[in-house]
Amino acid sequence: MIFQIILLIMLAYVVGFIYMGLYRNITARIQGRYGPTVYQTFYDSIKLFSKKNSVSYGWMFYLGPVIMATGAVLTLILVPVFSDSDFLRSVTTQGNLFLLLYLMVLGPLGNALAVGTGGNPFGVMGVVRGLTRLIGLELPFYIAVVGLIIASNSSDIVHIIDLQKTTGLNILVHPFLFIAAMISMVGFFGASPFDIPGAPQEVYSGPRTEFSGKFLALLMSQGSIFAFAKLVLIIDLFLGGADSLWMLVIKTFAIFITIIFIGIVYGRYKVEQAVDFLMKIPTLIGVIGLVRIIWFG
Amino acid sequence: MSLGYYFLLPVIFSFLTPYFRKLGTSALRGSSVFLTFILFVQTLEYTGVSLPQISQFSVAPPIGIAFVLDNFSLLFLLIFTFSGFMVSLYMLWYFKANDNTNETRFYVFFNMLLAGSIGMILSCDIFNVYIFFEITGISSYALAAYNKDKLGLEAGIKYLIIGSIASIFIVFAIMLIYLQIGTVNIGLIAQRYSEIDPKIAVLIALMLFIGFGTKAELFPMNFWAPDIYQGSSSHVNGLFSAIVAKSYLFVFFHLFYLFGLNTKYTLLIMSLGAITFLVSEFTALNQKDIKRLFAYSTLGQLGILFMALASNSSDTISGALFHLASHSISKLLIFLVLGILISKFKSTKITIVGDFKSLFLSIVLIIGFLSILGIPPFSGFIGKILILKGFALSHNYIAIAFILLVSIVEAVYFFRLIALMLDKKRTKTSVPVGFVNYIVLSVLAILIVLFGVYPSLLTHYTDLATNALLQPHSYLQFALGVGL
Amino acid sequence: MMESGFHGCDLDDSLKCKLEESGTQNTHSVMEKAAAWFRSRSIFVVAYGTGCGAIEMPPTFTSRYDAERMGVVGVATPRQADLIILSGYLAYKTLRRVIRTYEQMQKPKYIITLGSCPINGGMYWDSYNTIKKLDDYLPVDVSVVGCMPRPEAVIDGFSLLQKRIKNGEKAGWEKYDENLDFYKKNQKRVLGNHVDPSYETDWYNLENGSEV
Amino acid sequence: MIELISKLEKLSLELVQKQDYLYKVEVKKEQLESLLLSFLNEFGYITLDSINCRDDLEEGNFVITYCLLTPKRDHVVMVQTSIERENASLPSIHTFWPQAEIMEREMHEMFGVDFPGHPTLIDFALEYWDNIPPLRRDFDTLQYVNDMNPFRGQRDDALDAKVEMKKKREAKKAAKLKAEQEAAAKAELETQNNPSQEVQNEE
Amino acid sequence: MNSIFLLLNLLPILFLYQFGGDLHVSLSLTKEFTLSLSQTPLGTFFAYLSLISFLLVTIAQKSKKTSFSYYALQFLLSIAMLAIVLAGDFITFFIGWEIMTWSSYFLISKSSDIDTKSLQKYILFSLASAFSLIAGMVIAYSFANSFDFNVIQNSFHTMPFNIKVALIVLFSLSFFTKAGVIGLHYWVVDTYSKAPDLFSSILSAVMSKMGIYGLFLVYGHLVGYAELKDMFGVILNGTDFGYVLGWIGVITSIIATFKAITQDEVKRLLAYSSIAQLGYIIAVIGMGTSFGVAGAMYHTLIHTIIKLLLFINVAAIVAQTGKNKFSELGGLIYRTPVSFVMLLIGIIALAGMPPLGGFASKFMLYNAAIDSKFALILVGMLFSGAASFLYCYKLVYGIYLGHPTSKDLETQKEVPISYLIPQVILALLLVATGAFPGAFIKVINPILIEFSLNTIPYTSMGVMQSAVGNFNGLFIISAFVVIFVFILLLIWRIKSKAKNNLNRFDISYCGEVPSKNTQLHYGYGFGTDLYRIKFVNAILKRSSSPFYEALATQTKKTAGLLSRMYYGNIHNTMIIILLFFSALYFIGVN
Repeated sequence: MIFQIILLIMLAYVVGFIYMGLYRNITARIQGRYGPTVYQTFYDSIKLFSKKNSVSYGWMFYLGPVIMATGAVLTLILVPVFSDSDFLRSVTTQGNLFLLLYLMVLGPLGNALAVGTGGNPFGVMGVVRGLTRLIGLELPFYIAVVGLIIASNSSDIVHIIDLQKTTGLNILVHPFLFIAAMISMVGFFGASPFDIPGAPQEVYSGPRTEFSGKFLALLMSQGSIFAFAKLVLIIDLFLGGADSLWMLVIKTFAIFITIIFIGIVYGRYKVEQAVDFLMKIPTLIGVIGLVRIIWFG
Repeated sequence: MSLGYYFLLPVIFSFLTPYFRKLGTSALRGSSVFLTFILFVQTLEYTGVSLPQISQFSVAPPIGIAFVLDNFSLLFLLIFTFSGFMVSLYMLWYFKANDNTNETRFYVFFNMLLAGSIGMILSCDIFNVYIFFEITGISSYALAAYNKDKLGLEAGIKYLIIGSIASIFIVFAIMLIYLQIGTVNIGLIAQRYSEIDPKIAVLIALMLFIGFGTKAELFPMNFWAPDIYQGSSSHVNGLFSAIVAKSYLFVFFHLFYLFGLNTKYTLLIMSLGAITFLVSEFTALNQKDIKRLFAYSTLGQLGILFMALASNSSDTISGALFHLASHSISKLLIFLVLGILISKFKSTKITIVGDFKSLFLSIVLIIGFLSILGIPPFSGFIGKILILKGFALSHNYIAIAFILLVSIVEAVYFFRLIALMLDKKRTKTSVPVGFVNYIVLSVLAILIVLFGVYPSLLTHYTDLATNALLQPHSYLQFALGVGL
Repeated sequence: MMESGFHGCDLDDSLKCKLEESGTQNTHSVMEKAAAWFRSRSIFVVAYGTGCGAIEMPPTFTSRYDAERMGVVGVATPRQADLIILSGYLAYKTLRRVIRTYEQMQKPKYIITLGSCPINGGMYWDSYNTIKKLDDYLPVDVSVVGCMPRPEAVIDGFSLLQKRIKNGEKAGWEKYDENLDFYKKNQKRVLGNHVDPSYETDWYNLENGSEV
Repeated sequence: MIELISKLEKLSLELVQKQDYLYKVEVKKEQLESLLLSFLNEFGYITLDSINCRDDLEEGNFVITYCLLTPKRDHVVMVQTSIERENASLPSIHTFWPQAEIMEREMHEMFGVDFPGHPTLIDFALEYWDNIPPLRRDFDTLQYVNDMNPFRGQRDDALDAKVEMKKKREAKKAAKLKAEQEAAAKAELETQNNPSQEVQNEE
Repeated sequence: MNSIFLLLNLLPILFLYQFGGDLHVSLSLTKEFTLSLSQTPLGTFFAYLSLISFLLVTIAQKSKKTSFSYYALQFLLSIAMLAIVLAGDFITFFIGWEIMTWSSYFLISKSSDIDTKSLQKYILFSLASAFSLIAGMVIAYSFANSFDFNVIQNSFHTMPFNIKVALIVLFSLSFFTKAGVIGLHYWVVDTYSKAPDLFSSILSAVMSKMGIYGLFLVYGHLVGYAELKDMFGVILNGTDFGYVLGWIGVITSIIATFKAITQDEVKRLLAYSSIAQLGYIIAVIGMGTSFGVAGAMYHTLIHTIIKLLLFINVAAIVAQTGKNKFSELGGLIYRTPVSFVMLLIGIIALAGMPPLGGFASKFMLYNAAIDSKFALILVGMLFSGAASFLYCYKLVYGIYLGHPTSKDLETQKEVPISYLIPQVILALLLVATGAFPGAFIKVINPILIEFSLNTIPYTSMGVMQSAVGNFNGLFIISAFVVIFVFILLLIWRIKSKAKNNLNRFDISYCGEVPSKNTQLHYGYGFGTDLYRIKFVNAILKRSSSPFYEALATQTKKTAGLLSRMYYGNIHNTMIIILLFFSALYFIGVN
């Protein structure tokens, strides 16, 4: 099981970095640039790890990224990666959707602690913007998740995956919930138009302002692992999971490319605009889906 | 001891007061304490005796006086003699600590007041009731003004005028009754009241109502009351609140039930009581003068008592009597403490309760406040809950809602005073209490707590009193048996 | 077109500067070589727009010239940056901030200057408020000359820097560490007694005795 | 304008027209504040365009000029005053025109003029400047610059430009001469060697 | 003194432990009233909850100079609460309730920064609550002819429908006021923030729970969930009544959460947070399902622990620094590291983050909503939970992280040990409840039986069963710890190479050098973003205070108007008496 977990983390690490590289590459191509290579993020990561030194502001400054990474890894191992397989099944059955909803926020909160310890006011501004954005961001996602839990009468993800084999994929059965969840996902990936917390023109680089060298590398690594976990969660919930590695890559890539395409064409919302938007349109779509499930399901 | 001594002893002491004064101040004060102590102890003896009892003094028949003591009047007698005892003890300190030039005058009228009010509740002859009514009245006018200061004299005169008006109504009523029935014996009147021409009966009832209602401070005849309270000394206010007002209340409801007026006038008196309660509590909110404030508080509590006593149900009346006793004790306590404060600060602003520093006084004062507000474990709570329970049993939910809502208004100013007392930012002056006052105030406070945690002490008597009030046949028997 | 730094100082007799020749090999093990390669492939830039050269930055990094394809990408804070671009003349006031920013960067770190002003003062040679030789105060790795250099030249500067990183040549930050006295003395000369507290080293404060 | 002239005449001041849109009035330092206030309040010169300072080192004066405009923007009035260079001080007019605050701050930094009552006389463009204010004429900029920032020296392999230029010129000259000589020689040679050509051409 | 009262506080616990289980005592007060104690599983739970809280707070008081009267009143308060939770009839309940009211009033008045207005607010709302209760109980008496809970419970179904509704409304109003439901919360914030620092913990952790106990008593015991279902009908899988209560709770929780974020005073934030957390409990308490009751019970427990921990922590900091605003605190993390860790554990639980007990209770609450299919209520609860991260972060940042805002904070010492002991105990409790969420089910099941609801299946200590999935707390916490330690070891190399303990002014600040006078603490700026969000702004700019202030002004005006009648003119009084007489006479005769 330990071996499987390490394998999974490696897989998430590689796939996550390649996706992040693709993100930059595809963005460049859309902007009419040649763009960096797909491995550019990987290079960045190695370079940051090989930095001669990095600043720190005491023990909480270490623990923040560690909590963040712990949250990411815990999320990863609790999300079932392969359906119809015994891969880590004994671990994933311990998780449920409520747990995952909260584990997804554990990272930002751990990061916020480290940023606060760093003492940079710009960093804290970024954190506050991030947490404020989270208020709006979580709402459609919560609606989608609650809808699925009520529709399938279980908060167990494996059960939700299995159920999709008989009822059809949730993306078709509950399209409203899928749209709501996807709009939230754009924000969870830090893509435009919801990328205000780290806006470089306004608050340095937001929460990451004081992170340098190896800490930044750790943040990037956990970010890519976490991104993978989120993608897997979305395909588990709406696309019926993946039964092989290829299906996994194809499905996650499909979700990922959608997020890129949404993110690339939008400008940046201010934090209040973002929350305002998220509280209106995606929430309304989600509520329609939810009402459809409860009253007409 | 014959019941007559309840009247005679105070009168005698009252007349002897100047001579006691000549023997010395301690003899004067001691005589008063002795008198009230005797009366109180005597009353306590009556608690174990089967009632009603009667005693007659005939000068030359049919001229004479007859006293009847039943359970209803026993309760009041207990309250009056106890309050009188406490006040006379308190006066030991008061005249030592303050200007005692008017001491003799006070004791004369104090004894007279006791005589009058006790006579009023014991007498079974409506004309004698009127006489005692006048004795009480005159001694109260004098007590209001005994200090001879400007406010006091104004209060005395006002009281006198109002008192005369009330007397006129009562005299007319008695006259009409005598013309109609030809007797002044309460028992006979009660028996034959229904025979009176209904129009005249209404007139009589209304005249009695106005006369006693005015004195018992019922809205809208109570506009004079706050001025009197404001003008008088604080211990006199205590007497007014604990004895005088209650004695008029006694007569009011005694006649109310004896004459069978409860069938017609319940709603009227209940609503007037409610209005009294509402108006006085609201008015009290804005008061800056502490005596005036508690005058309104007294009016408000009398309002509740009117509401409950007129309600015609034994549960409510029993509760009301409990509340009445509890209110007498609490108000007496409050006014006595205020007397200490006023004599220290020479001011009657409400801020004086925030200026003193004395743990004992704070505690007893807060106990008094909480008791009047009806907060457990103090006696006021039992009274209030009994009244509410009585109303609930008769499904009178409007009254419950009314009492509770207005009680919140009441709480506003009471807790404003308590907050003032607890305010640490004010500069506090320590206040000498006096040894006697420690005893007096502790006894009062302990009684409040005792009745709160062990109410059956009192509910026993209130239940008996209620029975006596609502089933007055034994009283009537005795009253009719008066062979005058 | 390019000129490597560290030439001006050894002419000044009053200020001794023990600078080695550029081009010294500094990487030995395989790990270090690999790290150097990755470092050269990923350069985070904080672009300090000190003068007119700031206007050359946007085309360099955006679609037209696209420095990102070389792994050169802009970041906002000096903490994350490997390279600082100083694009034009430096007033004393600016120099103070630049030194501070440079010291906040994490090693290894590099400096590229644009235009002639950081080299010899350019058209501001006789200003009472502008420094003439930047390499007296900070170790410049690559100077891109021209007034102003076009983006092509800037990118050429990047590739030169990448080449030098890849070869493991001794970079400016190492020289800065070795000759801290020299640089600090120069900085103190123009900035007077009001050099910002340096949290990297207490060199200045030890000498001056002033409070941090 | 007529009102302005008459008013100024009352104060025994003269409004001189320098150009068709430019007027000048010279006042003493004591009158300055009241005059500026009346320009603002009575004549509607609501815009203070600039405050200029000229260093008359020879006369020992600073000449301060306030340029004022009306909302019409059709002419400029320059109110000029001169003050002692030593301990130069002027009343602050930031309460009349708020923009004067920053102008005065700059003048304080560059010329060392003091403005009593000014709220923010702190560093403006320079930091911690402890020398003579740099725009005073007795501040020797060149000397300061040379002291502070020595010129970049030559490279080891650097050549003297004059010599090189001379060499270059001479070489050029020589080359030119040589070319001419060669050309002449060639022409001579050609005429000698190919006389038949001419003949052929003629043909 | 402290140790005496510590022992005195131990006594009721020992008493309950020794004689508990089946305590039935009654004492006749008058012929109608009896004081009776009757122990139920529900009461026992709340009794232990409050008594242990008092014990812990008394430990914390060791290093704070406290007068005898304070201790005595606090002990009286604890006894009053014991009387409330063990009461077998309404008279005992009410006497306990009122003693609680006034003893807490005097305790609050012992604070140094209390003002008359806050005191008045507190006592008037408490009395309004009590009077609502008294109205309810006498109405119940008028039908049941007894104040005894069991008698009322048996005769409840015989009452007319409107009386039933009136009773439920009156009792709910009373207990809602104590719990601080939005609209009735006007007193809560001022009182909590201005009470003595350690007493605030009692107010928030224990006294508000008396409101919850009352609600349980009424809904579960007196009325009964089955009766509620019969009375109001069914919506989705829950009751109509539960649905209304659900929205009340959710709205309370959302509004209070946003209000909390914008507070500058530490205790005001905690007060609003308390309102919000009680909102969750109220949201599920009426659902009438096993999970609803279990969720409410669990959250009651967890919230008590958290709020005790946080308030004691804050009290210690306030006592140590003398400052109580976020804009005045900051940067204490390395000065008071133990306090920081305790607060961190507290806010992780408060935010409902997984490894600790906070998540277990949230999980139960959400399951209750799922069980009843109250999806929008669930979304509202989740939303409020997401917003609560902001104030949780503000709490830890404003006090411990960032920069110290004044010089004396830089030389601060760790708080006294007596403050830390209860905090450590409470933190361990939070960890334990997180690791063994199933253990509490054993406590809940007897209560569910008492309410005649289905019990929740119990498998093991570490697992919490629910309708839609299980939460294995033991697994999660051990996985968390393992991964955490693993990653920590991995980056240990980084730690050894990093420059440690940098000067706090060495931050990226656009090339500028911040100095001691630069405002680097972001305590002020928190929550200002929220004002620009339309929806949140609509919440934040509204307040219940204009209503209550207008009520006060109108009352004052009425009083002024009425007091004009008493202006002391004796002629008018005479005329009025005569006119009144004639009016009555004409009415009477005709």
